[in-house]
Amino acid sequence: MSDGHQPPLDPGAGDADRIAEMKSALEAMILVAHDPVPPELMAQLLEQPVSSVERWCDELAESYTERAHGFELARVAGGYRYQTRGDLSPYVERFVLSEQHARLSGAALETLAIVAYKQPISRAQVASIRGVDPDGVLRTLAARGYVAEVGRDTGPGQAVLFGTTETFLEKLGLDSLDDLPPIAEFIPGADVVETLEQGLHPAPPDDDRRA
Amino acid sequence: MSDGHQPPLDPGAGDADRIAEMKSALEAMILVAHDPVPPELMAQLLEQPVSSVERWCDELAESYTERAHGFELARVAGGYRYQTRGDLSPYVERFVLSEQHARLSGAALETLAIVAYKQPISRAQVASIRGVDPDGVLRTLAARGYVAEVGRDTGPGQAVLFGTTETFLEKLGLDSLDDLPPIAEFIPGADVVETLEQGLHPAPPDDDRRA
Amino acid sequence: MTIDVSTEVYTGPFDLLLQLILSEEVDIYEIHLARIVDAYLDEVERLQALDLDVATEFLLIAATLVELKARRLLPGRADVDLDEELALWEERDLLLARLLECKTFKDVAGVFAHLADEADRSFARSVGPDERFAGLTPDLLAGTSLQRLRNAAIRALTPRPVPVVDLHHVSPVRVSVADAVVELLDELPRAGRIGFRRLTADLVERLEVIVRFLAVLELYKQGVVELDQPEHLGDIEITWTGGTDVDADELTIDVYEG
Repeated sequence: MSDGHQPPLDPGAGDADRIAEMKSALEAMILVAHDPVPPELMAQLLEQPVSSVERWCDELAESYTERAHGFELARVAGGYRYQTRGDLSPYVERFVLSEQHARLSGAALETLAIVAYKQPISRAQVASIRGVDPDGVLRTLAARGYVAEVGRDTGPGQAVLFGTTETFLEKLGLDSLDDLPPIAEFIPGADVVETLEQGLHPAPPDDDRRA
Repeated sequence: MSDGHQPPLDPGAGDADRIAEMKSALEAMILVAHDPVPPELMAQLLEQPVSSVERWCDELAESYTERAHGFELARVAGGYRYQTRGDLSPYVERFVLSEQHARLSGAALETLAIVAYKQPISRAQVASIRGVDPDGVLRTLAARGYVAEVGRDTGPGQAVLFGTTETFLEKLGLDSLDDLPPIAEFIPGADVVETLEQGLHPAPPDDDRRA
Repeated sequence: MTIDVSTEVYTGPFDLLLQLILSEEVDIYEIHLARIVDAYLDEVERLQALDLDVATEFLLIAATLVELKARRLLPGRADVDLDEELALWEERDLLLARLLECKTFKDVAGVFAHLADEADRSFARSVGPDERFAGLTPDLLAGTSLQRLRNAAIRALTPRPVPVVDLHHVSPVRVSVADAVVELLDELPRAGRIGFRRLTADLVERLEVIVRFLAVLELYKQGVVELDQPEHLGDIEITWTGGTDVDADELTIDVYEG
């Protein structure tokens, strides 16, 4: 977690170095994000003006095109994301069709699992468990027919509540939700997790031990 | 859909163009993958020798490093994947909250080490090396997906045998089990053996103490 | 010699024995076996539930140790049965081999931790194809087993540890009352009379101020300063009364553990 941390910007670095670091940070953030990343968010995290972030992204996008990489940096739905170059679609299609990749991403599967075990559940509750905005993923799952709106919260705001569908049960070969494998015994309490975390300060490997 | 289609390889293109296209196809396929992509699969899809695919991937990886991109092409768990450059982790962590890395306990690491080097191995065999019942630890490791049942002992009782998984390789950033440091390096040196031997010597360290 | 195993994460009798022989660098025969047993029993108690496997494992080790020790205490070997002697050596070699194996994997575990820490700094892309390719795979759940769904649920629902900043590398502020006394013995005779607030005006850490306060009380106890606090919660006036030649070494300063 970086809250509180300062990003590792070398204060003595020259402007060119600083810009190079900012650009590689942008590349890294966009690479792992599941949804297009708004420039405003990146600007905030890097403590840089939005206009600079946009300029750097454009420069990156240009350099990819110039060097004929297989990926491009596209501005989609208000954010930046990596996507494959249009003319390479035939290769990508072959690849996607190759069986092992016809499945949900880890993030999507985790969201689906949360909905399955905690339904009915609101978007905000999913977000608080996963720690990230589940909007895009929930949309995908709904488009596939694995989850659906099952009601409205009675509280203020009347948030939409999600649950799994018949399709979900069918695809997993389940008769009913009662057939989901139990998980409670595998989930440690927060105190255990914390103790583990603290007890586990692995000593750096020490070369003379191996002598 | 590409079934039946030929990938759009320009038959008149020179060798350099052809290689450039292959390389960008590799980039595109790895970009959309959920898991590390085995070079064998890409070789098959591109109808190229595996050795060429591996060479091209290595060249791509090198060029990313040379240009100090924020991402790198790493060979992990038998395949290639895009990952962020290690030193950029403070920027990236914001986006990957959901897969925050959990640290392993000392006991878990020791058990994992035993399973990694001695697989396939039964619970009883792990117990005899660690001197404690490894049941809880093995369950945790299995729940995290680092170890899995890989078979049954042929002897009486048909004990479950455990081995490490691809997730384990990814957790340690290894391409294959062959990349584990040779166990011989860790066998305690003569000094340790001597200390232990002296500690366990049935006769006094020197004879005149008995006098 | 004290054997303190309770400060270590105890993960079994081998660990304990290894620790005793290696880190303490002792000859196992020069310490009382009873102490190892006591330490062990304490651990078992701490673990709440007695694990029979652990207990018997330790008994086996303890028995071997007792026998080895008894053998060493025997005055001579002329009367020793050769078979028994051989069996004992065999036991010992077995124990030695197991300790070595245990140590080997302990060291490997350290390397694993290092590898995992390195690998944890990089984050893999696992975004998957964008929506242009979504139509190709009508059923994304086809390749998903219940096991995979269950594991995803466990991953997602396991509470995340609250991140803490690791302060291992930061050395704590170490201020001792004795050091503060030495400083005051230099400063107070020159000042003659000074308010506590002024005396501590240049200190940043609250702990340093407290230590100074304790030092002043020490000096009061030793009779070399007078204290006066005219107002409730007001500044404390410190007046040096000790003359010119007070040496810190001559004062007996209480040591505060902190």
